[in-house]
Amino acid sequence: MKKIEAIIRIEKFEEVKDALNELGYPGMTKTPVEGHGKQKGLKQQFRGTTFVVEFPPKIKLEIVAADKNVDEIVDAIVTKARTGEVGDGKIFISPVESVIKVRTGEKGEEAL
Amino acid sequence: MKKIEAIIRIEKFEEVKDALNELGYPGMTKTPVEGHGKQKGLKQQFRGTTFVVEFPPKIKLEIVAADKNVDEIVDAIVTKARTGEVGDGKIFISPVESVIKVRTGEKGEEAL
Amino acid sequence: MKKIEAIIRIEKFEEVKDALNELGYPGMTKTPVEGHGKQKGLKQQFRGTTFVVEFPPKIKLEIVAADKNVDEIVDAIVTKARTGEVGDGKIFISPVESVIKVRTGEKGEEAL
Amino acid sequence: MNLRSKIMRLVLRAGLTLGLVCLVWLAWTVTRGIALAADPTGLEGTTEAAVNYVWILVCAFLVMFMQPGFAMLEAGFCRAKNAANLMTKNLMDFAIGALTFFCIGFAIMMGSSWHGLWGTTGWFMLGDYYDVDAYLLMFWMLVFCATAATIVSGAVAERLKLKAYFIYSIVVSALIYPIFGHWVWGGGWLSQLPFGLSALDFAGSGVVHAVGGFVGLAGAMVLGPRFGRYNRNGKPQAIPGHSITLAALGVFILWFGWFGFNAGSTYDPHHLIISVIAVNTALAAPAGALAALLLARWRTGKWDTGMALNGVIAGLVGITAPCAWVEGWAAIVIGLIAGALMYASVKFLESKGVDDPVGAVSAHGTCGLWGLLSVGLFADGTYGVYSIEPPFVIGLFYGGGGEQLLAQLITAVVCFVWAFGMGYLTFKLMDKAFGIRVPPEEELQGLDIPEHGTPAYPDFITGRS
Amino acid sequence: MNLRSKIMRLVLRAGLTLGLVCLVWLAWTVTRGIALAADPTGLEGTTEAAVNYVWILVCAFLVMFMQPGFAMLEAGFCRAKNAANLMTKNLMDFAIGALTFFCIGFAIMMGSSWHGLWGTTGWFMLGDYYDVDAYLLMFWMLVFCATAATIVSGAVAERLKLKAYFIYSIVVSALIYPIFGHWVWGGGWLSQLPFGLSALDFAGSGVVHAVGGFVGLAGAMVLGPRFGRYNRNGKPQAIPGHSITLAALGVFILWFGWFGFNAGSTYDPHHLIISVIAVNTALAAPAGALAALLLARWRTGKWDTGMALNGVIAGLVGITAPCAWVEGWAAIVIGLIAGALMYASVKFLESKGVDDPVGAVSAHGTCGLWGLLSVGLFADGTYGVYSIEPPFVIGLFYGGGGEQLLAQLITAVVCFVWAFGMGYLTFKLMDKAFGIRVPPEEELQGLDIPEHGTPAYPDFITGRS
Amino acid sequence: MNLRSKIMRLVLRAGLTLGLVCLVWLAWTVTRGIALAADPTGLEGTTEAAVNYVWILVCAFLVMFMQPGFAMLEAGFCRAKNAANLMTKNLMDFAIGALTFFCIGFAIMMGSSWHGLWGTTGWFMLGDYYDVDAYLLMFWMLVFCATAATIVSGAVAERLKLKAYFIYSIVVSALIYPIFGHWVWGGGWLSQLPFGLSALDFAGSGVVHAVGGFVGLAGAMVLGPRFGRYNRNGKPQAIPGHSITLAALGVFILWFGWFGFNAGSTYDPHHLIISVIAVNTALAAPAGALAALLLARWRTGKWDTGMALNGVIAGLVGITAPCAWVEGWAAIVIGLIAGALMYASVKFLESKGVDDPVGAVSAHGTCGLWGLLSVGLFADGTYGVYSIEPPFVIGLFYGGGGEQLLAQLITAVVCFVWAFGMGYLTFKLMDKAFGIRVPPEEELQGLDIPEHGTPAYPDFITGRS
Ligand SMILES: Nc1ncnc2c1ncn2[C@@H]1O[C@H](COP(=O)(O)OP(=O)(O)O)[C@@H](O)[C@H]1O
Ligand SMILES: Nc1ncnc2c1ncn2[C@@H]1O[C@H](COP(=O)(O)OP(=O)(O)O)[C@@H](O)[C@H]1O
Ligand SMILES: Nc1ncnc2c1ncn2[C@@H]1O[C@H](COP(=O)(O)OP(=O)(O)O)[C@@H](O)[C@H]1O
Repeated sequence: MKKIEAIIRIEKFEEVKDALNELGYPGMTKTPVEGHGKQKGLKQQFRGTTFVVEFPPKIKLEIVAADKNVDEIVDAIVTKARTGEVGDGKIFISPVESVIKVRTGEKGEEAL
Repeated sequence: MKKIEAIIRIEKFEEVKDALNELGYPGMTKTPVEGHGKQKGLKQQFRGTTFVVEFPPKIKLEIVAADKNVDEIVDAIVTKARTGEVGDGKIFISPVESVIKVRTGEKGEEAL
Repeated sequence: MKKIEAIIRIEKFEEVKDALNELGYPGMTKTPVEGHGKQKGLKQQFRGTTFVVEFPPKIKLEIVAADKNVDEIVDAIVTKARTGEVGDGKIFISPVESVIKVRTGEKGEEAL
Repeated sequence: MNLRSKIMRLVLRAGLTLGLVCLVWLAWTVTRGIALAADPTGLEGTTEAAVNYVWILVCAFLVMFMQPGFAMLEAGFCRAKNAANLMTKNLMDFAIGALTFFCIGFAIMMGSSWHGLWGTTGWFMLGDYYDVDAYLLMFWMLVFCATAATIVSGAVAERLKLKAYFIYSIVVSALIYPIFGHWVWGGGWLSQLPFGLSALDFAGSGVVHAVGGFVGLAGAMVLGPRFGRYNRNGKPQAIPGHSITLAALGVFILWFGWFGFNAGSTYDPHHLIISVIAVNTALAAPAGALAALLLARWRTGKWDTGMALNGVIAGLVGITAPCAWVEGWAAIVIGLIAGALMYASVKFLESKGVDDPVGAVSAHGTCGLWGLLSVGLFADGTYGVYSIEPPFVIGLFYGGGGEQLLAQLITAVVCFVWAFGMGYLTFKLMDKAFGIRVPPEEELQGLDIPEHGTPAYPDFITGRS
Repeated sequence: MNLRSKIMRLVLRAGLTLGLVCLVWLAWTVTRGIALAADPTGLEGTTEAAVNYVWILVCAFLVMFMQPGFAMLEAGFCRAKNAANLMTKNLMDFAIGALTFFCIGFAIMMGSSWHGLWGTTGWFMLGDYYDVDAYLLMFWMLVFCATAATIVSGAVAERLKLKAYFIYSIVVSALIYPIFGHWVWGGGWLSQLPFGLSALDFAGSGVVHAVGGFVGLAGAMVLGPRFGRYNRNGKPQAIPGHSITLAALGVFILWFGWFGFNAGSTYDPHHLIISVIAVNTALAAPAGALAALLLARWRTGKWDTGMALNGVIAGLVGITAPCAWVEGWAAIVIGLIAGALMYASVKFLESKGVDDPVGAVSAHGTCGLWGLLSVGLFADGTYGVYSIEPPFVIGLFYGGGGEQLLAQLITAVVCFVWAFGMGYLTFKLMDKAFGIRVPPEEELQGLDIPEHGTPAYPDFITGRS
Repeated sequence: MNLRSKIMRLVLRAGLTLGLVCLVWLAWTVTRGIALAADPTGLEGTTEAAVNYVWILVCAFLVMFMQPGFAMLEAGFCRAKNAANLMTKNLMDFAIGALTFFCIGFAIMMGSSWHGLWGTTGWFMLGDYYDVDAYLLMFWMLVFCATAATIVSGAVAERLKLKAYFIYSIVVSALIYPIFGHWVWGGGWLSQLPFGLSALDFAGSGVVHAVGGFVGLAGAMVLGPRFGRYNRNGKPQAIPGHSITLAALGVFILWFGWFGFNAGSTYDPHHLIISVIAVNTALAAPAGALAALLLARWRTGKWDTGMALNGVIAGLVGITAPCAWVEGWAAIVIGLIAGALMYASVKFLESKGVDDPVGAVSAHGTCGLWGLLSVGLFADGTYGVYSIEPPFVIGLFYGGGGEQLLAQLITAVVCFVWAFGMGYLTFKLMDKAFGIRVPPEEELQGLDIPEHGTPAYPDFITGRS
């Protein structure tokens, strides 16, 4: 199993979610985060003076999926989350050794 | 070392925490998240009309522990976090290659 | 590639960030978390009575970096985040198998 | 594009120049020795007059204080990502409205009537209008105008362009409200209806609230529902507001201000009936809240806080027109019915695809009409038309026959047609001209950052996208 | 279970039918030609009367505005997960209380006395009670009643079932408050005590605040402490409130309203002592805040904002009974002592296992009794019993001897016994009947979602479980 | 360290002992039979007097209610991590200020003048000062003093030690405000200037607002900018406030209170010009908001909500001095200019490295001086010096020549020098003595937890470090 960790734009979340829904996915965890990569900050203003939001808010999605489903999930996210501007985000894939379903105590892929 | 990532019900956090306290654990990080797996949303209402919270709030616990302690920690969480209803959550276990304790600079298991 | 997950004091974030900026880093994601390790809670008070914040707020930084850069990043964080008191935090390093840049679809290290 | 912006700039410059010329002329005209005036200092300040002034001013201050009531209620019932936008709208509608009403609106509303249609004197309150009595009346009408204006911001919340809202603010304060106000309160044609004692609206269920509510309805209809308000199958989905505490605070502030709104409308504290009015105001609101709360509980199984809050407003709007003419028990009945009507109206509008984020149309519009009608039903024959002398106002239930009810019905119909019609025209014209709805991305992101450059709560992690 | 719910349904139907019958009868009775009334329009509106009305009404509006003060203070001092519940309680206690008091409570409190125990005339304010003076008095007493009622919501916050709170609201507005009010202000037996000038409570330290406070104590005791308020070893743990800014706003609003509460209680602005009352109100609150802040600083080493806020309330409650009878310096002393007493009382209750989430019992109950007593100590002999004519009220320190103090002591004891006893009875009976505490899971999750269906702050990520 | 703390403890004990002795003496002196007094109960309560009292008291309540206005505005414009600290400061400056002013400040401000420099009678309001008229005047001046005091908290927010703020509160209420107030309103030397009708400041643009604003400037300068306010290159960086809704609420509350502030300043409702004052207050604020909003839009391309809110305050401060002497159109012009001046002043101070987190110096200081000057320009010759009898106040534009303007100019200069000078002295001396700025770690962490032991919003996840 793999964990797919996608950091995307807040505005793109609805679209990504809908695409994943159509695809079907085992489950998803969503965390509000702040970050930046190439995108070096957002300008906002307050009482007439600007300030830089160095870490613009993003949404982090975590999906743990069976190895065989990883590619289609990643594709769906990439397609929907892209605007072509800096700040579109990244997807990280890392190994998961084991999954346990709390409700049933099941382990492994069927626990997803 | 392993990272145990448990996503549980907010209401179950106190119980889980107490159980882990009795067990003894190296440390814990807690993040408010939102998510769903089989549980497909919660109904709430506002001014007489319902709406669906597609991603009900959960708590994510992260515990990095020595390999030998993983099982008992997982067991404790599963026992305490279970209600038997959908939405009980998942536990993911993944490899951690190295740990550094900032205060002392120690590395490896003794840094936990 | 590795994911560097550093849990640090809120007050130390600015310094750590500046140090990393000088070093240059591919990108960073920041999450407000709560946790404790050796540090067993903070005393606060309300209307004349104390209470214990068992999970004091911390900041979690996640940086996915090429293997060769991991050490210097970790060093920079450790140096800047340290106060020598309990609660300084931990750094966890774990494997990342693949990275995808949403904007371009690039994969692997050049996607960072 | 380029041409259009050039024209815009030209218009802007012309406007500015004209404005400056006007200002210079104004300054020139008014500054010859001392000010032209009737009685700007009130040389005749008897104690009787002083009491009147104290009462009317304090009540007017209370009405003015309804502004933050609306601001908090609307903000609380909308999402955090639009809170700064709502604050700006609720501030600037008063700002623009007050200036407009002072310069133009008052003359149209209360100036000497031209065939019962609109007033024609008192521009800028110059000359003889620089007088303590005239200023007092202007102030009173100004705060009422601002109330009518600000109601709309709730119905069009979270998707209307700021520019459109500014223009709307001018139109409502210069035309829509003053003209209808003239008809009912300024000696216009509705106040000369040959039925009963003609159109009666003691404190403005119709003139203020229904006008605001139905202009709001027009705005909400032209705009269409917010993204996500109806799901794929067209089923309505609530979009919860971001702060029940702010909303509740807003409702309490409104209620507080409403005592000034209603009791001040005798425009004379020597009419001791102000105590009855205060009691009626204190009873209709609870009745409205109770009706709404119980209805919601019956239909949804939950004690719906938002509905109870809306119910307070419903009860208050309902009692506004009849407050001086009915007994306490009638105030309770009127409030109960208002609360139920509001609930039904919210559900009806929702089912018709009209998205009114805060329930303004139902609470102010629907219940405003109900308030007008209730005068014709419950008026108990103990008080006259802002007068303690006969003829007294009597409704159907107290043996007054249906005449007054007829007058009220006509007023209600006219009120709806005028407010909705003018509102629709205003918003539709603007929509044709430049599009009044913000672009979809902006709506999704919230209006605060794109329009105002700043989030309302930068220190907090907000989870809703 | 099934039987019980059948009975419930039967009772409900019977109640509804009865209510409708009553309503029809009411409508029938009151609607014959014009309304039966003494003087509903105040034909005699002299300027003297007008000033009185203006003053009393404005002050009553201010008192009514204390409702959001309580709502914000209590919400701010409790957790975000119960904020919608608190808003509902603070709204509906006024709603239910106002309707109850208008229909029943006023008759019991101010109707013709039956042996000094309770009043018996004025139900529904019908007939001769449809009179501007009667309505004015009713309004004044109504807002005071609502204040007493709403105090309790703080003490029972975060764990009381809504149903129980609704029933409590009826009981307090129909019986507990009106009867004690009758004893002191309605010509009842306490106002005929043969010591000094008998029981004196100028603006209601006892009648309003101590009554509310000790009913709250009873509620808190029947309920028991919130989950987590005491740790495994029984050591008290603070549960911090979710918004210090809302709490502070609430306190300031309360203070603002309190000027109406105290100064309006002359019930006549021709008693120019209203200026002294205002000053005393402005001085006791700071003194209370200062005492509480410094005590907390001394004991905890921190400048405890919450305690300072409670101190303001303590000072205000303390000065409420004596405000018209003491000098400024005495107001400061009374406020300082009130602040200290509140602090001590909070600590005492906490040590006894009583969980009062917002400090209502200490601020309103304890300091309410202190306010009663302070009249017997500091009254300076310059003002009478709501009268500028002798006999004047003199306390111990101004050479008046201990008689007045004795009368005050008796009043304080009776007040405590009545309020606590009746409160205990009410909550205990309800607890036996259906259990007044929400189930543990609901308490843990917060009452907002299970009871009201909606979180108070859906846009924000809340971290506390 | 050890020695210093020993001395501290000694001083503390000495102080406490002295205080107790004083208290005993006070109690002894004042409690001989009934109170020493001129007329504490107002035996002469004519209806004329009653109206005056009602008006002045209600207006004073409104002014007092400006306190939560400032509290909410400042909290909203600062970060969440300092919100509890701001609440404490805004509460305790009133608390400390009210006690100080009652005991000492009033005597200095309004007591019999010593060579036009300060007053010398009325300490503790004892003896002949225990009089309804004296208490009324004291109350009026007290709420104004509290306003001046609380303005400063905004300018020094997020970095001043609490102890320093407490000491400052005493100094401003005992000396800085009362002495300048004496000069202008208490019969002091500025009120005897031989130009025009001498120094004129109707409701306190200078006496209250400019004094508060420039003491604030001194505080901000001594403190230096907050960490992060200027980046490495010295470029100013905004630090956004944590709640635009609270800030807007604060502004609306302030505006509401301001009606009492301005219209109450006739100190007599028989001067019916109170209606004109109310209108001017209702017009200058919108004009200020509009000017600021449009300027910000022009310079930044955004509809800057914060600037519009500051613009309201600017307009209100600007109209405060001239409000009784100008027509409505002039109020608009004065407001527009005030809004623009505020904007320019904010930018100027920012460019000079002065960090005023909420814009208090610009809104209250700069616009306060503008208000003073505007009297000399726009006064229209229809009203006298708190009198409806001649001589009337006439400014330059109405043919009154430059004399009044000269008097105003002198007043403005003196006001600036006095307030800034005394403020600088106060803060600098304290800084030398114990350092008035919190340590850097505390500033980074926010003052709430280290000083008060509690975060303002413990239930919410706050993201900003
Ligand atoms: N190396 C990284 N490690 C952790 N998070 C990253 C990394 N690079 C990017 N991110 C996250 O992805 C988000 C989007 O990255 P960004 O560089 O702004 O997009 P892009 O590279 O497409 O322009 C950032 O806000 C940050 O949270
Ligand atoms: N495949 C997954 N990847 C990431 N998070 C998941 C996944 N499955 C479940 N979760 C997380 O676990 C939580 C509980 O899962 P859920 O399916 O509702 O419980 P259950 O499967 O026991 O009914 C979800 O809210 C979500 O945050
Ligand atoms: N084993 C662990 N697993 C997950 N998070 C941990 C672990 N140990 C520590 N942490 C995180 O690191 C933070 C700092 O750890 P702490 O033990 O307080 O510091 P130190 O060990 O330097 O005294 C904690 O708040 C917690 O969030």
